[in-house]
Amino acid sequence: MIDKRVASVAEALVGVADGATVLVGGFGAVGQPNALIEGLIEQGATDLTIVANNAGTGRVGLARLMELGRVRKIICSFPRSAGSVVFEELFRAGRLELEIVPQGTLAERLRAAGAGVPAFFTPTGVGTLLAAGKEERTIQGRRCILEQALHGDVALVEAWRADRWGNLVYRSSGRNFNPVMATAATLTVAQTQHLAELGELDPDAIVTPGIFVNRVVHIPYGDPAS
Amino acid sequence: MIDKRVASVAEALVGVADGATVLVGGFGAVGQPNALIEGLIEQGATDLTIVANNAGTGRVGLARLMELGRVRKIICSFPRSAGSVVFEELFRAGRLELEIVPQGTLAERLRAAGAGVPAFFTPTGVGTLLAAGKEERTIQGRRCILEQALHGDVALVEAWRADRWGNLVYRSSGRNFNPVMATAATLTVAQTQHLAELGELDPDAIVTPGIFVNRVVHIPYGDPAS
Amino acid sequence: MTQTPAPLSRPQMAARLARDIPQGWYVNLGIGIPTMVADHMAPDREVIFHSENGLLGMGPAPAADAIDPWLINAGKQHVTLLPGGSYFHQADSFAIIRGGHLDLCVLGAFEVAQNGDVANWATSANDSAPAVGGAMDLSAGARNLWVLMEHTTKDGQPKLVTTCSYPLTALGVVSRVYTNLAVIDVTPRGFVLVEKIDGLSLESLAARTGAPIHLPA
Amino acid sequence: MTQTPAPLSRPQMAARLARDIPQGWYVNLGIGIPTMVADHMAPDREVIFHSENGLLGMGPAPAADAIDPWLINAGKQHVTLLPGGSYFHQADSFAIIRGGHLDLCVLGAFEVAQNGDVANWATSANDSAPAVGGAMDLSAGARNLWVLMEHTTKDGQPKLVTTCSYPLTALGVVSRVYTNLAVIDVTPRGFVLVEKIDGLSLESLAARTGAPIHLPA
Repeated sequence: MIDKRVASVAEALVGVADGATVLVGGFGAVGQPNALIEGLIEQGATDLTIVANNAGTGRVGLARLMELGRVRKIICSFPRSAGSVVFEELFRAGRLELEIVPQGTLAERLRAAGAGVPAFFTPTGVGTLLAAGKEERTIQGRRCILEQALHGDVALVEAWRADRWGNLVYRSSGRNFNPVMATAATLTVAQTQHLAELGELDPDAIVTPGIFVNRVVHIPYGDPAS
Repeated sequence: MIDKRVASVAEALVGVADGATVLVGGFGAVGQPNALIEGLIEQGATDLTIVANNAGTGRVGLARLMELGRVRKIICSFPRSAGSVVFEELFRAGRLELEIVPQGTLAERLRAAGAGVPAFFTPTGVGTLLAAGKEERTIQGRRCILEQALHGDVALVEAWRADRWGNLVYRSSGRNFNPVMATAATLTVAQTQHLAELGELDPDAIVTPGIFVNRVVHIPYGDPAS
Repeated sequence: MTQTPAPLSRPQMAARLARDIPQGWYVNLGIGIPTMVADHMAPDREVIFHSENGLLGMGPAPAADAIDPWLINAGKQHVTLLPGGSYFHQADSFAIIRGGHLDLCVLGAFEVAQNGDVANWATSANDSAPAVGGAMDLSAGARNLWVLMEHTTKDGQPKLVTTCSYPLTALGVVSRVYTNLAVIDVTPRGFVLVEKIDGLSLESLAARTGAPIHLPA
Repeated sequence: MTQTPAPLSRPQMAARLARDIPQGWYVNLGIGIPTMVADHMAPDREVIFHSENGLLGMGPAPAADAIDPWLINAGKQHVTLLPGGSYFHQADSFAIIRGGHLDLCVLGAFEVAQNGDVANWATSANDSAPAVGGAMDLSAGARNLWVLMEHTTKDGQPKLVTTCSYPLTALGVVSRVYTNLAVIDVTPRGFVLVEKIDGLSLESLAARTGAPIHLPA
């Protein structure tokens, strides 16, 4: 029997290696796989590249992971936001590499990794600092730059409901980067608020088919922080 | 008030011009916008380029449109199938251009058109007859060819339920090319089996947000042919 | 000596822009003043708001006792979803933006140049960690890009300029600028005045603008 | 004179291949004999079938009185969906294929070459309207590509060859071939015999094969 459910966060994160690229879902506090991020702090892997929309806030979660010196590089669209104190400190001290990617290009590069598109052209970013070093070509009269697929070794996502095949659904704006990242990593781990029996999720409404998910851990933590 | 519902197929097809590229949803008989195809036969536009998975069967629908000499070119993945008699006749007689595209490349080219990706690399088709004339490049050690976005002037799709904003859901394997094509055309017309009140469709389960849809016409034709 | 007429307040600026959005448009509002535009739409005009984090049909802020903690917008504020609204993931959300499906994006900006270039994401080329978010995608992807901003900086420097001095967000994309002093089209001729606030002279406006302002042909 | 042992029937070929599919694999079965593989899976081994037209968790054919006319597979046959199955659109379906998420694709073929090239979509370069469907995507995208086919053509020509003579579907992708006579790995050394039907001599197999068959090292 296929059963992707695991009993603990520790089990869910077995095998995450030093030097891994880790995709972290969530937008703001909504849909963030908090328990898995805490678990990653415990688990010990270091020299990580983190791909996320933000670079952490406060001194918990991603910020804590960074503060512990476990993050070599962050790839994100919006590093500096209210409360991104740890990022600011480390970045100013030259202890953190940063790759800024327009949010849509970030989403599309992740989607490309999941969909077997190694590279694609886009008009986003043409003529800006973020186009530096990128191949440019005019297609159908429009200037474009070439962007590369962005793979993860690991993706950490949060779902609203999940079943033993790893099918996932999300809750309203908790969807955000989660389904895209789930497709883009070698090992995709989902924490879910609720478990469902196989067949309980409407096949017309499943957002992430289980093929993209390797492990599911049940974390009924309740509502995201405001 | 936004209301994309129109009263008739004729009204739904107003403005389809000679020379248009028309994307036609459906896979086999399921999810095929039959009433809109019949309407296109009535409507009169000619010199059309048809993008569909198949090249029509029997002497009705797409096959009829072709038999009437209204189709200049067909872009598809599977032209020759059981019953594709009209296609065979016209193609042998040199009266129909054909562009064969691997099914996944076809879906991805349509998706690219909808998503603002003018061109992308893919390993599919490398070293085959279908790579002829295409730019090739090795990316991450893998040979790839460059494929172009495929836009439609018009997309004809079939939905299971639709509301006045043009939100669409589909029924099981009736989904197929429909949501992808809906994103890829200047004018997207949906025939729907059922109308829903605004708010009746679950926002977590809407497959095609109304932004992609211009007109909705209610055609409760029942089950697809077996 | 003539008195300087009162410039529009931020809500007035948002209301002025809102008047120009036609029924049925799909609109993304940037963080800051642009967010206020939603509050000033005429109730009989149906306009559908999009948010980058995967919402279409975004409604107003909820009452304090009706907050859904799972429902935020791109500015991380709690919002609501109207009947007919839908959720989708980040790649699909940006497919809407980048695929040219939005009728309009309204952004704030540091500078707009007379050729339509816009700078709104980095305060200097030496800012090594600016937050770009979806600004470049929205600027490149929306069918119409309108900028809503103060006419000048706090210390009186023009924000409508000949050439942007800040790092660019996108090239040649702004079609219209709404400020607290005027509405200005960006055309192949450069800036063209659409309207200015009552009592403000053209000379006074020109003095606050870093590039020529033409009158409509 | 030795008798030629009976080659496997098509159901036997499908059953033989089915035995080698591990529990938990995600599998796409091509049109023709490969489709039969699903009918021969051990009931205690959960394997999840994918169909190009947007299904994961495809189940067996329905009883004649339980057909859902909205539910077909890529071969346009009526099928069922197992509990846990899901529907998605064609681009998402091919993202699964092209993104390397399928553990296995089983295809029929005209020819397989000893370097793993496969030809299965066009009967000649002069066939100007061949139907490619998803064959090229599946061949390029699946983690493992197994071919299930008769060992020779109807008139006895070998289908395992040195170099394909038919137009190629994909280059160097086949890892294993199941025929009515043998199971053969495709390795850097070329074809390597895994097993042959009882009573068939290696010489006899070699005579029906268009390229050398090596024994396992």
